[in-house]
Amino acid sequence: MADEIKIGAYICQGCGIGDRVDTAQMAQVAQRDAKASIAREHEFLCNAEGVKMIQDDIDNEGVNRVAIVACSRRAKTEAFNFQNVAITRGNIREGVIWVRPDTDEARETTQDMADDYTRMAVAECKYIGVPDNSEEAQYNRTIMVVGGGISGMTAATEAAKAGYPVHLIEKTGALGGAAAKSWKRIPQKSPYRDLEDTGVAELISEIEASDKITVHLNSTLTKTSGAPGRFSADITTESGSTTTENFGAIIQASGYSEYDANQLPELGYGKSPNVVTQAELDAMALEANGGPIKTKDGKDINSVAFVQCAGQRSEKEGHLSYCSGHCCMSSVKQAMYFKDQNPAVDTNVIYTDLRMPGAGGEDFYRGGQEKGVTFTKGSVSEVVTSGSELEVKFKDLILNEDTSEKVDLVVLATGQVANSGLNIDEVGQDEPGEWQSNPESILNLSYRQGKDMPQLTKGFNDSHFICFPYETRRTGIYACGPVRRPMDMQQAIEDAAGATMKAIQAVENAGKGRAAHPRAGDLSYPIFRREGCTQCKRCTVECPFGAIDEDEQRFPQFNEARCRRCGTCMGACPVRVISFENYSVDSVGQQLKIVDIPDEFEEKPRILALACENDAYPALDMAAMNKVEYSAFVRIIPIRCLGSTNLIWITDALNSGYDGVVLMGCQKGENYQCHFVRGSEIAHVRMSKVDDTLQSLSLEPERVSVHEVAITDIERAPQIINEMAETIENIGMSPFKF
Amino acid sequence: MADIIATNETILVVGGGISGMTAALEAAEYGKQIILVEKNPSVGGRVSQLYKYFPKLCHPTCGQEINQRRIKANPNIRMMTMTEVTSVSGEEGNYSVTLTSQPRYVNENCTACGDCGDVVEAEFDDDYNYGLGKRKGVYLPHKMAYPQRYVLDPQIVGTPDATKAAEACKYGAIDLDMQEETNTITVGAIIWATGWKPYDANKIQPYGYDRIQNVITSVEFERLSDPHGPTGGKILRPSDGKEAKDIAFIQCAGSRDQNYLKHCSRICCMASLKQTTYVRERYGDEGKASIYYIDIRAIDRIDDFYQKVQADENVHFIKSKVANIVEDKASGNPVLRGVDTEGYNRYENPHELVVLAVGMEPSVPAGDFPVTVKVNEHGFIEQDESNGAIFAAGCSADALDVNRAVQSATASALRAIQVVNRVAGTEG
Amino acid sequence: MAKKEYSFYPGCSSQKGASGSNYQVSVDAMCDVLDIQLNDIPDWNCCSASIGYAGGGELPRLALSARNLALSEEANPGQDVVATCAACWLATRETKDRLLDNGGLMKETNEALSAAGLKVEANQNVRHMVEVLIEDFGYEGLGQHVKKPLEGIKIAGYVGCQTNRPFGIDGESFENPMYLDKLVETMGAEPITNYDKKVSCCGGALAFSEPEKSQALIKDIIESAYDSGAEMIATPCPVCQMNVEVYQDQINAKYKTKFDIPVVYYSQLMSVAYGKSGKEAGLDGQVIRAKKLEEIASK
Amino acid sequence: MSNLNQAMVEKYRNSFLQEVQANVEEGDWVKMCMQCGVCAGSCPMGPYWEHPPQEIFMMIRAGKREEVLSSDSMWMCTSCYNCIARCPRGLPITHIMHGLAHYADRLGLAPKEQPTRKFANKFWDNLTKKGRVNELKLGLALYFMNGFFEGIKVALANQKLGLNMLKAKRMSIAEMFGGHGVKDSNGLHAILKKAREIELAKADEFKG
Repeated sequence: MADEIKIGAYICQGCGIGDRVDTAQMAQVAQRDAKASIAREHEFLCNAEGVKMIQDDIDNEGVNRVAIVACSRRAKTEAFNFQNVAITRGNIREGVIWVRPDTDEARETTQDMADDYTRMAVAECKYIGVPDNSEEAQYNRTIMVVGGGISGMTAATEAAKAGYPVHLIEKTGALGGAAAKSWKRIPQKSPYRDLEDTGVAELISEIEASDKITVHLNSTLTKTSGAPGRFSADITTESGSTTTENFGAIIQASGYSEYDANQLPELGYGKSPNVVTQAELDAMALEANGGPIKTKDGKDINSVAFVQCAGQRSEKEGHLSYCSGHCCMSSVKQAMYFKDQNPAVDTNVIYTDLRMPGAGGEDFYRGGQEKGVTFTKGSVSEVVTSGSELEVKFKDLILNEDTSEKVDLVVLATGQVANSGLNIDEVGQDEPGEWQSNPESILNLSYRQGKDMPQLTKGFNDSHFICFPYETRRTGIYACGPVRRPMDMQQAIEDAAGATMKAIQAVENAGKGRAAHPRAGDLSYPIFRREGCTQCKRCTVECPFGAIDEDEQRFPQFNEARCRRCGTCMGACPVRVISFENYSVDSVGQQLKIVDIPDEFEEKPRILALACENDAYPALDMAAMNKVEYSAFVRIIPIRCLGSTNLIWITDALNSGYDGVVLMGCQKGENYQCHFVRGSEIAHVRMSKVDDTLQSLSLEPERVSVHEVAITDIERAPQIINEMAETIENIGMSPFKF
Repeated sequence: MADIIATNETILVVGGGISGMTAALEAAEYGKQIILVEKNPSVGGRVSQLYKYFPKLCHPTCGQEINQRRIKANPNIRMMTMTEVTSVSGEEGNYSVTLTSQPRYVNENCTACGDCGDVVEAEFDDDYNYGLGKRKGVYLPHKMAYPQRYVLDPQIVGTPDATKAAEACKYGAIDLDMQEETNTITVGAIIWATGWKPYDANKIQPYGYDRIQNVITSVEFERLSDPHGPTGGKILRPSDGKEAKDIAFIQCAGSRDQNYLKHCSRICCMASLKQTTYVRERYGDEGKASIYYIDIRAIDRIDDFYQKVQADENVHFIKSKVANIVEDKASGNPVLRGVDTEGYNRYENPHELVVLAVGMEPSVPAGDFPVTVKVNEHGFIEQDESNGAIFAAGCSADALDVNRAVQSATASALRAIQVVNRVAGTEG
Repeated sequence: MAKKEYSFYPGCSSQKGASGSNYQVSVDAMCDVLDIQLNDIPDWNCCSASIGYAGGGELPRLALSARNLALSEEANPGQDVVATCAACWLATRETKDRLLDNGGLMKETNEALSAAGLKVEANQNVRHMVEVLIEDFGYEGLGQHVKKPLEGIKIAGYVGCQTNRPFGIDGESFENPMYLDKLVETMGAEPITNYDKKVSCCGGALAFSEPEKSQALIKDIIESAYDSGAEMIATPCPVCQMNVEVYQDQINAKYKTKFDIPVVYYSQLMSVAYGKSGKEAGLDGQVIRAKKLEEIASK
Repeated sequence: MSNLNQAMVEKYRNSFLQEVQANVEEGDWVKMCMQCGVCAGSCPMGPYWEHPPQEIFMMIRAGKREEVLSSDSMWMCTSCYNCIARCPRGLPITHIMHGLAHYADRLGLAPKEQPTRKFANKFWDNLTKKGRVNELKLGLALYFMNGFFEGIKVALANQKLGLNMLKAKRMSIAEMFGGHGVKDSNGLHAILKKAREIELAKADEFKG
């Protein structure tokens, strides 16, 4: 902050504010109490004239901090958009007049509210600046793609097409992965009836022809460190030689492994060579190369049974509980291998739910039927392998009878198991200095929180968000293909393109020091006062994105380009040495401190509400739009994430005479809604310790309450505030008033 | 309207639903200039009309808030509502597109204070609630509507209501002289994300949607179940406003059927499974749901949601395409007739309410698409060389759930970027 | 309006002394008013309806209708083939469609026809009389000839199966076709629109072989007509007409009901409304007299 | 077992589906069924079907030849076309049912005493004799199809009906003697004979 702070406070009278509260008094409060250099009122602040008034002060009066005291920070953002000045918003419309009755008795408390929000807006202004991006920001356009299957190859070519150099790392001696081991693929174009070539050959030649793509075969990653824009990876070949390359972003397309069919003896696997998996049948088809597919011992095949969900969608020990998505389509594809070659071969697909979705799926199903593939809704109990003939025993669910059919070949539709490396919840990271590469790991990250991407469920590196499938807990590293979620080739190709989009985006943002979603574009980053640090490691442990490492002396290393600016580290820090240019312990702490606390005889309690800006705060806004009333004694401060709540705020509030504190964050736990994944969860844990504070102050525990609030809790959020007001009425005012 | 700056390095995104918003945001946050056009007064599309998402049962509003904030924070996006593409010409890297914008009759001065809405009397069917409720002649489409700016219904222009509204506005935000506007712009690539519409249930004659009051559609059911919907979240049946606690869900209502939509709409199975949880959420043990299906398509890892619902003894699964529905005149209950094909059991089941899981009909202008684009027989845009730099996103590409639509939108953003990077010669 | 000519396929039930003879009488009266000339297909044969399947295989059955088409093409070229009987219409139209979309069948059929020196092209439209009325005249046009509106008669339009499925009348739905109601209304009577057995099956030919089963169906059809306030049932199909009308005694005996509801043809309603006598309207052919119509006719 | 039946059994060994596709009217459609059951639910005679159409299709795929062909289910079809109108896959179910019934009858597997089977055959014989249906003879034949005494009973039961029809001039004793018919009955018979020949030949040459 070079030049001295000059705060302008601008109080709007529009939308009824002027009629409901004394804006002149607010202007006075802004200058007298909060020390704003300039305070102006305007009857319509967001129109061209009002905006010009502010811009003039910025241009001519040297105003460099602007406190807009008008409507919610979510409203009129286009109008109140001033460059190179710090802006805060005092919410008088949604925060005061829309939630308070327009009555004489209410007038005084309503004015109190407006005055306080004015003070708070100005106070916040004092403690925030315009962030400038970190010196740490680096720009490296090279993308590393891990895995040379259809997903990885697609990602590589797509990135190259966008103009980005690529290093493609493949564990085996050849590109192609599972796709290369297939004879044909499920059609991706209408009429979705006839099989298509896998497209692997084209992709490989495209890669070989590209001057942008460097392929590393027989190679794995033995160490990956750094951050978006400055990743560094050791690429080690089978022979043990290692090269180190630098990258801007990483795409993990490590694919899947076939479920181990040996766990399905009841289905005859291992007992007869003529019980095979889908993968094995594709290998046989490749071998037949368009000719009749023969059994492993060279006999003709006149009848085939496809057993769907083999070892899948089952809670049985050793089975996969999920559906692998592609298997129904794949079985129809494989049945066509036979039908296209010789229509006389009987091919029967035994399924419980036939899952062939979308436009292509139903057409392909019909196409299979037209070619004479038959379908039986049934559940297979056993495949009897006596002699050369196989007998599939199943319950025909339509004819409702136990029956069986004798076939020459049984194909088991077994599932996909994600190649996601180590489960970091089970395998912890090595201690600093003792770090070692782990052959089981895909990425071998040097990250403090573990060597691989966190897994969402069932081993898949998927995002938990419906709206944000590429949300990642390792900024700049994006999973795609069957390692992210079970899928077929067409989806994998689409998925790879999406992940590539995110990767090149990460590169560009890292270069400019900009945060990734959900605080996209935020230039702030954690600023850390090393001398004050006690090396308690809470920040490194609690960061939901594994952004923070530890250096040799065990001091935190923030890796700004990995940071999402949620402030969880700031909230975790007991000695408050972590802050952001535009968000800090002070920028919130000073707001709650400047609130006027009437002495207890005035019968005006004060409730501090810290509301998550992502869900709770919008919910309160919408409550206001619905004119839902709530207590005039509350003072609400929006925060980035409940995870950023530092205990000092609670302690300060209680010490300075607040009668109650309400915290509102997002849903935590397995089905979390927190946009910073674990912020809300961590805050809840943190707040469970607040009781000690309360006891030390000999205050009732009810004075502090923590809630999970959804953005749709339009009635509930105000209710929570009112409940705290009632609680205070019952237990009485805080003794800590001055 | 301020001039629209666009060059052949600009990307046009058609449709402001979750797919269009995502495509626009991903490309803008990468650094490209975007023009995002939406034909409705606010962005958000179909998802803004959903109560919850499957399988998480979280609220679409939540993601909408984030995406709206991303748009507010991003100077690269020029958003135009009430605007449609009326012509496209040119080729990859250089398209000329005509945009036609309908008058909103409310300008940027609007503060969404609501004074205008309070004074007008005329009310119209609320299309945000699929006509289940009413809205004023000047209105904010819904609480989360973005831009947060009122709309004046053209039907009241020239009526006293319009003048009343104009007088009520202290900020000169209501401008009754607004005219239709057309702008022709140049763009390098186009992302087509016009989404889908629910299949017209009137066409599914055996189910009597047009004759039996207590037969409704799955999209209507979302609004009924939403605490912020027309019934405050009470599941009230149209015939008598009674609470419906025994509800039937009919799958493939218009899908997988050559008489209607030939394709599988993918989302309906999961949507109905989700909706059974609404019934249980509201009525506890009194809530009963029956799902009539052909195949339950709870695909890949979300199959566990199906397993959860199956474990609920108040939810029944009947493997049957319902033959027809008749109304029990006395009770107003729809009576479902058909055969449970798992072992041949004939049924004639009365339910208090029937929800048709209606299929997904792409909103791609079939046949009369502005330029040559490969549209398949189902009306979806297929990826094809001949499409030039026109890329389908979300349900313009296939019947997709939200998660896959967003994925598809992200991919389409990349494809558009590849084109404009080539134009800009920045592909290195 | 100029005289309209059609190649007419009367069908077995319309013959003198056959179960639908009164239908034919009323059709003639109606056509006279509308200035329609029906040119019989010379030496037409039975279509084998839908029940002929057991004895006749696919091709023999197609050949029967094909013979009629061939004769029609010969004698009444360029004219639409019109049938009044639902079964005749359906069998003939189905034959035409199947011959046209299956070259093999067309070839084989002609091979069979050649045994009698005939050849079929299936190039004439095959239409039900109701289609002719609605499409070539329109409700308005039909209304213009009304002399004696059928005031105060509540009529349930029983469409039945084969005039409705699988082809039906253009623009109508399978589940709730409105054309009979509109016709009834056009003739000045009061249609029972919420009649929900409108398109239910009367058992068709199984009325003979499976009387109990069919009569159960017929009972529901009549009951629902009564329940919805009908005093008369109108139909476009001789099988429907016969089944619903003539078994009422037996149904009453079996189910202890008191059914006595006249079942007439749309053409009879029209003839009466057009001022024809009861005899001309074939009312004397009713097993259950349609008294209200007779009254109006005799005015 | 009839010779034809014998022949067919040998020809199609284990694939009843292929036998149906080759020999049954519209039989090629059977494989397109997706077991939704809308046909079963739409049939007015539904309750009387031992095996509804969709189940019959499944049985055909499952190779239940005897059960299907000797079933009286197909004979329940009233030709109302509800199933065809509603089938999502466009199967001509009515015709397939007719085709199966006809095929079963031809192979001599159809239940002998099935009333509709008898009536349908009588109907065919009646109409093919003269080219037009003789309702009176058909009616009487129908009454006596279950033997003389049974016939008298049925006839008496339907006496009133008969009289009603006579009164209404919708039944004519004249029909007993000659009655209606086509002039060129030779031609008609020739056509039918030829058609039948072609059909049998076609079934024969089909290689399963």
